[in-house]
Amino acid sequence: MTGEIVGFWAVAVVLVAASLGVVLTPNLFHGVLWLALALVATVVVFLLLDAPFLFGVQLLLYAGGVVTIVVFAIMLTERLVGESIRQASRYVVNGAVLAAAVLVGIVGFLVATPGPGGRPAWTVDLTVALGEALVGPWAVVLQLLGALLVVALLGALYLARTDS
Amino acid sequence: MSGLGPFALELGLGALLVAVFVAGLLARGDDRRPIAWLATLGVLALLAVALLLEPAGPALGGRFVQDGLALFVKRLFLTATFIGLLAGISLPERAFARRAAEYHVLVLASLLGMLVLASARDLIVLFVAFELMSIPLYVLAGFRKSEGEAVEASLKFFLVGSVSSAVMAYGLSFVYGAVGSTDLGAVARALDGDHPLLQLGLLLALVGFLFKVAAFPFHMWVPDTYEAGPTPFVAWLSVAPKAAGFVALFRVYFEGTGAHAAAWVPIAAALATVTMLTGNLMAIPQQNAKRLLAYSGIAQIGYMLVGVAAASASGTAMVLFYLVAYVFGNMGAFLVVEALARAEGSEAISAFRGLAQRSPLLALAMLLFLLSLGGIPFVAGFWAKLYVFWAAAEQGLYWLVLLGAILTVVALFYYLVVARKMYIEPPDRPGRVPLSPTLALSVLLCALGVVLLGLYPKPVVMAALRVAAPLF
Amino acid sequence: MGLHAYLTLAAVVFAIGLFGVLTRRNAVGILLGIELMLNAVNINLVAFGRFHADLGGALFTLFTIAITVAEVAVGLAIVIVIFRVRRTVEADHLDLLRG
Amino acid sequence: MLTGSPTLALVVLGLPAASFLALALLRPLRRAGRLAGGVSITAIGAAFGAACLLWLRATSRAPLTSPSTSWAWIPADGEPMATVGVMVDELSMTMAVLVTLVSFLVQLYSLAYLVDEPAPSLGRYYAYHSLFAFSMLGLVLAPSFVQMFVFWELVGLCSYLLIGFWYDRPAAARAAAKAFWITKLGDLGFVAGIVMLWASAGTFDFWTLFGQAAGGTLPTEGLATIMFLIYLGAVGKSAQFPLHIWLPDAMEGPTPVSALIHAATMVTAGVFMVTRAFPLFGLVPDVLVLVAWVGAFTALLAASMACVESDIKRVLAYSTVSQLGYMMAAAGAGAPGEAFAHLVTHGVFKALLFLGAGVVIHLFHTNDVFRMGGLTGLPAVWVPFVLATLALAGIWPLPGFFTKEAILAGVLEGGFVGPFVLLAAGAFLTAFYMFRVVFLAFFAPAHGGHHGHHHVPTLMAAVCWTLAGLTVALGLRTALVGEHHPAPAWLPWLSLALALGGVGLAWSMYRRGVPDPAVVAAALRPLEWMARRRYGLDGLFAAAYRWGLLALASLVGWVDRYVVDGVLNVLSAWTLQGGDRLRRLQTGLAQDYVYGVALGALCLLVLARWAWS
Amino acid sequence: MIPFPVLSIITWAPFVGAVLIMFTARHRPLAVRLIALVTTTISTVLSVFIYVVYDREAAGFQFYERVPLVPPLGISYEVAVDGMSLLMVLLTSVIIFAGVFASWTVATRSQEFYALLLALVTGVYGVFVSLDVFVFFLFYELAVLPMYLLIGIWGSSGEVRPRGVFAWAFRQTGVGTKEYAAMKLTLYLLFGSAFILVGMFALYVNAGAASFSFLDLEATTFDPTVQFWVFLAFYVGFGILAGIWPLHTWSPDGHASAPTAVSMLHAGVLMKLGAYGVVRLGMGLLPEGATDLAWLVGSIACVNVVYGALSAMGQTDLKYVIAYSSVSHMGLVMLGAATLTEAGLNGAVFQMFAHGVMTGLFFALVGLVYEKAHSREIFRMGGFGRVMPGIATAFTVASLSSLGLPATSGFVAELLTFMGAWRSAHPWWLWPAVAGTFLTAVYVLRVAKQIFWGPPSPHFHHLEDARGPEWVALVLLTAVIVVFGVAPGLAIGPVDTATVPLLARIIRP
Repeated sequence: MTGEIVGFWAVAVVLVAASLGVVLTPNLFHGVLWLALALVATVVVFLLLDAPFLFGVQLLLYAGGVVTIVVFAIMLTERLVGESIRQASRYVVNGAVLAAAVLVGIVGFLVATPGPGGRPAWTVDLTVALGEALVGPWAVVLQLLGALLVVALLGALYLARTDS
Repeated sequence: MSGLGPFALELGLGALLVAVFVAGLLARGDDRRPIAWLATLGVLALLAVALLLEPAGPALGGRFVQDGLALFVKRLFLTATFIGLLAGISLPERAFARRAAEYHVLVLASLLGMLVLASARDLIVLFVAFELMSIPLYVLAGFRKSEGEAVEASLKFFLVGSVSSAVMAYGLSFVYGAVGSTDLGAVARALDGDHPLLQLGLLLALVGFLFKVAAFPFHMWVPDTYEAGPTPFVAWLSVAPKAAGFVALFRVYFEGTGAHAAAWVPIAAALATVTMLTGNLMAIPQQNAKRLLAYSGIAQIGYMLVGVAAASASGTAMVLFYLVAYVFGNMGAFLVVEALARAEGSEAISAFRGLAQRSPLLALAMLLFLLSLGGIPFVAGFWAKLYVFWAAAEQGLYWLVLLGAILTVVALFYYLVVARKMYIEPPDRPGRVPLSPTLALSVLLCALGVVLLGLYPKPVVMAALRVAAPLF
Repeated sequence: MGLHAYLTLAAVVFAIGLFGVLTRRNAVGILLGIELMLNAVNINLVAFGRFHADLGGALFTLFTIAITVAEVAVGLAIVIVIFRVRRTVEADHLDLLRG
Repeated sequence: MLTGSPTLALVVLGLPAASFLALALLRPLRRAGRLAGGVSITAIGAAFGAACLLWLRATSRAPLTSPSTSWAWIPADGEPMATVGVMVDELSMTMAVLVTLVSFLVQLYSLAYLVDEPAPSLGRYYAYHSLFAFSMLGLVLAPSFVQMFVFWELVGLCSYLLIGFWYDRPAAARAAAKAFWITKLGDLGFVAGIVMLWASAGTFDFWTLFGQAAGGTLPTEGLATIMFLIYLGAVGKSAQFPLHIWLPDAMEGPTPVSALIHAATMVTAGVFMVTRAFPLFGLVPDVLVLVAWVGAFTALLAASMACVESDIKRVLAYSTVSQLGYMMAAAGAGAPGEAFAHLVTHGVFKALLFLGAGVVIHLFHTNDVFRMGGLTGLPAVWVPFVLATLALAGIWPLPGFFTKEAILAGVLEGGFVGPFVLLAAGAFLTAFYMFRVVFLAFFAPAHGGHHGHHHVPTLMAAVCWTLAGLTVALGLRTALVGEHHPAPAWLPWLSLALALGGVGLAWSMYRRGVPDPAVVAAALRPLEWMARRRYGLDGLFAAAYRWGLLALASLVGWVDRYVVDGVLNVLSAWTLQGGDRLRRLQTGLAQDYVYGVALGALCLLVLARWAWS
Repeated sequence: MIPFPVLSIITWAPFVGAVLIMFTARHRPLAVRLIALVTTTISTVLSVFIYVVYDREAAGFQFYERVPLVPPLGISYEVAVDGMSLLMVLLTSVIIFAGVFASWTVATRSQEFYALLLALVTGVYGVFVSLDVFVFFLFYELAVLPMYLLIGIWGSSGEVRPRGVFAWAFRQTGVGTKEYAAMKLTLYLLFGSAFILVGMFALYVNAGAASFSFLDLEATTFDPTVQFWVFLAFYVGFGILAGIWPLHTWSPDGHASAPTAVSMLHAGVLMKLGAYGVVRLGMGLLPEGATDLAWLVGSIACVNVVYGALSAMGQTDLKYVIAYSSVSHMGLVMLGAATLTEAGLNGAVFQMFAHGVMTGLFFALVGLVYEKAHSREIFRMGGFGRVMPGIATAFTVASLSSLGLPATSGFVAELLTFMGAWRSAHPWWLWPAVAGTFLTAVYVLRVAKQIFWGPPSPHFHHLEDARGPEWVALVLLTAVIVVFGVAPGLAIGPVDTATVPLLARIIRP
């Protein structure tokens, strides 16, 4: 138990710090790196929550895929504009106040809820169960997701390519 | 294959999607309009099928239902899509001719999302369908990608949409967490206890729906997107996804909740109030016809929210009827704007000057649409407004009805401004407004819908009442 | 650690993401904020799934991750095209449409 | 046959009505002019005959149990709310005869007097006359207050139309409207009064009301107010102070009209009404006191104004006002019979005076007495006029003497010493101003060169002579067989002395120049100044109209346009501006839109917290 | 009783005419007029017919027709007339019949003009004959909306200078133009209909009978609170149309800007819809509400009478004078109704008729004068009596009716109203009412004097009197004013059969 607590706090600190880095750093490129860190931290959270399969998915898709795409995008736009993209923030105080208010609002609901007693034991292997579910009852939904990804790709391609 | 019965429409649409996609891969040359015809006629065929279909039992372990409600709105989606696609066939720009496949794949994919959304009884299905519906729309809004306005609109739409779906997903996560199941039936049952997390989740999830239907203050993407998007697409965008948003809202918030639905009355009433108010007020100073219609559309959503605020079977039914009326009235109005824009090269309201003397029938059609949107007797919109007010009055929300009815007057102000341009002011130039046959046909369909529903709303009202009744 | 700890952590990340969306000028920066918000969703889902010992959470997370990727792809495509047309990705500069 | 009386009365009423309808609806007939006149004259002549017949038949019989016959007019669930019909009693029959007679003569006279009028216009004139005859007869035969009011207003209308007969003269147009407005002012009281009376007594019907009054069942609460309001109607119509100001201006109409309407008949309607309703007025002595005082005051006031007037018709108009004052004073003093008698005789000789004046005006084409004169050689012109003047001045044995003396006696008998003194002074002035006119207009030296044709149309002369004969006949009849009002023995002598004194003074001043009128005027400077300006009353009314009513109207109009409607426009403008302001929310910046989403979400949370707690 | 649906024919004949005109008579102006004439003649003849045939002994609603429209919601097309609506139908017929003639000379887009006019008339008839409250509402809207285009296209603009502290608002809204007037009128009336709608729903929901039928609702006794609020809603909603102060400002602008026939119909009939609604629905369905709020209705009516008359006096634009006179006279109508007495209510209904015809005549005349002299400025005109004696005569008759001269219908109405006022719970209402008649006398005769009397100006020598078809309108309306003034029993007989039962419900112990 104590290991988990220590792990949680460590990951929590890293995650929050990395998240803050994402939104505060003036350099966009650094921001992406901070995001990668945050995603990795999240992955660790998944581990703490006994979800190793998601650990993998997240690591590959997010930390790998997403970050790569973003970096590409940044480089593409930088190449076009011919200078490194730096970004500033607007209305930081307003944003902070509003974000904090939303946080308070959410936490307000949270504290009103009694938490569950503890973690129930897993009776199945999550990875296997997920696999079975995805090819079983959730196959249709998975198809749908496939359609979504294809269409998103098609749309992204249509937009990103230059028509002669 | 009896197990696939409930999915007939989705499967058909999937096949059509694949066909269009493949046709796009095979097509060569600059004019690929046959693909557009393929998609349009395919949708028409699906509509015919949909009209013949009977409600079927649940599938996927209850995660997917093809009940009366689903069928009702699917017919509506298909009708709207057919009209929208029909009107879009004759879009003059090269992009639409050459990229017909992309355009139609995106539209059909979004339509697929709507169809599934209408049947979703599971949080995950709901979310996936919701995103499937939304993501193509971002691209479509910027389909004229060489135009600064279009891509700007696309970006705004995307950013606001993504944030909203993030909030929605966040909310759905709480819903799931509070219930321990993604099944909406379980969600409804869980309402029996006092559960702040569930409340939180439902509230945050509401943001996504409200974004989709464009209620204040989640509406802000609407005017910009409408103004810059291709008009036939905007016409469709202004109705179909909104209808989908409403039906999903009913599924989540009303279906099976019984007396708990009443909890949403104050919130829906407040939203209805601000949405009607701001939509109508902001429409007044508009000079661009599409922007005007965008704000008026927001106001229309406000009226539908009045029906939602009734939180009753009749309220739900009346919103459904409202949606039907809205599809014809709003699409029709947009399509007339499109016709004028093609002829005059302007989407400003001033382009309507003297239309009654140039093209009396087109002007009459526009007048009918405006009157329908304004809620004037003998066109569809009147019954729509009346019925939602009725439903609200049944629940004792007289103040809301009064407010709504008074704001109708404000709405009529800007509708009449357009009517004035058409009927009272002299034309700037002589001659009929040229109209391509497909566009004319789609306008005609809308006009017919508005008039027939206005004269004889009974079948649709009865159907709406019938399909809404099991929700409560 | 109890469920609430994870939920609170997710809420903080969500709020930070929202803050980023509200304050970053660069469109890509905004996108990163959205990513953070979605990340919070995932933490939530996994945590709930674990504490309910239910498969749904993980399943939901899976779909969310995939959808996020699709969104990011489309979003970045839009950023690229807008950069091409308007020579900027500063969201502050994009106000042709207003009023 | 008693049952015949209503029928005959209806014939009297119906003939002019038929004539009016014919003239109003048959355009060619109306535009034929003299033919239209013929139709009208025939009808009124026949009506006169019928009225005489009615009078002869009815007076030879015993009093009726209920002289009125009526039919429902405004139906209601139970009893009709208002009825129409005829009431045939001595009062109404006498009036009917007088009205038809004078109407007949005046219409005949007009045929000659308006000889220069274009035919269509003449047709219109006779249409109005027929309408007037019908209305006046309807008024006198009315069995109920409502019917009386109906015809009361209709005669007012005829008066309006006939004053404004030459409508393209601005003065006529002004005078017509003024007459209508001022009399309407009194009629407001009348209508309010009868409505209130109806509300308390449940009927408009005279006979029923009289029955209630006699039986003591009439609710007396508020009756004084009611009768006062009804009396206001008479104040307007019979030109009592302070609403008398319209009558002199009414002289803008053709002279025969003045003779008929503004001297003999219509203006006496007020007196007639008070007489008719005397059983009710009798119940409210307070109001009667007021009636008497106002009447007496009016009599003297008008007489004083007549003394300084130089327009012959206006002198006669003031004299009418003055005489109406006498009648009202008598009625107020509790002697309605005397008032009515004076009404009848006055009707005859005042008509004659006007018609005689019409002859003079016809000769001189002017109304100014100072530009007339030199008519000594035309007895056909001056004899009837002087006869009538003597009658008006109250010289024995002409009818004016008797009826005026009866009035004075009645007033004195009622214990109204104050009014008596006023009336007595008025009697002196009456003789004075009338003979002032006679001496100036007829016997003054002729003004050089301004002699029109000295030919008096036969018809006009004939009518004048007829009336003169009638005047004398009436006087002689009263002198020989009439019942004399019991009065102190000194009263006839006083009356006669006053009259002769007035005549003498006029003779001395205007024939002999002793004292010189200018010197007298200078001596009585303030009084003369006031009288010439009509004691400022016209000015007061004009000011009230212009600076009171019209200014208020402009103010209200302004308020409506710029405040009441202004508020609406401000609301509209605010709505428009609100749209414009709200529109600025739509900054065009994507992140502001996200702010919208975030704020919206936050508000949802707060709202839910609030709504669900 | 009558083998054919006479009320439906009356109601829909003009609509059929409108459709025929739109689809057959394009660019054939004479055909347009003939179709309009024929269809309105059908309605008029049948209105006279039912007026004669109506069984006064039996009273109540007659010529009943019913077709269910939406049975589950209790909506049906249900029409019938009682004594009150009978008179109103007759009024509508008279006015539209005259209106068709009065607008014979409309030259621009005459086909659309007549079509809209006829559609509007159907709405008016429909309101008067409907027994179903919902259908009543539908017809009401139908009667209001064509106004926008009718005024906007064929109307005339006046001149209003922005002044006072609110001048900026006047500039912003464009006060004075016909577009402004059209918009104001339409929106204001629809604003009123919002209240009616709410009231209607409240009745429906509270009756619990799932029926909009007047007869069913009448049989329901509503809770006093409901009665109070619904009556208030009806009063405000219908009252706007009836021109109650201070919600009347649409009426002067609207009437002044509208073309002749539209002003006639609007001031003559449409404003009556408002009063009719208050009496029929407000008092008929909500007796206690009516009793509770009678003080308000009557007191505001008094303001209307005096304020309207003074405003009329303060105008320099001929059309505005007449328009404000309507405000004043509608005050008398409402006052009569508010007295809740037999005399007053009969007076109110009769006043609706009398004022309708009278103001119809007024607007017909004003239209003619405007058309000929091209001026609405009273003080720039003068001496027209010489060149247009017919118009002058008719104007005089209208004026006299307006000031309540006996032998015109205006008098009977006013007298009854006075009688009712003094017998009501608030006798003081008599005084403003009486004062109003005097003020009316002042302003109408002042106008008549200024325009028709006085020396003829050389400017206007070329003007002509009314011609051909215009005479029909003038003669008909004048005749109706006089005939009903001389024989008021013609109208009050049937009306009384309707008002007495109505009052019996209100004054139930």
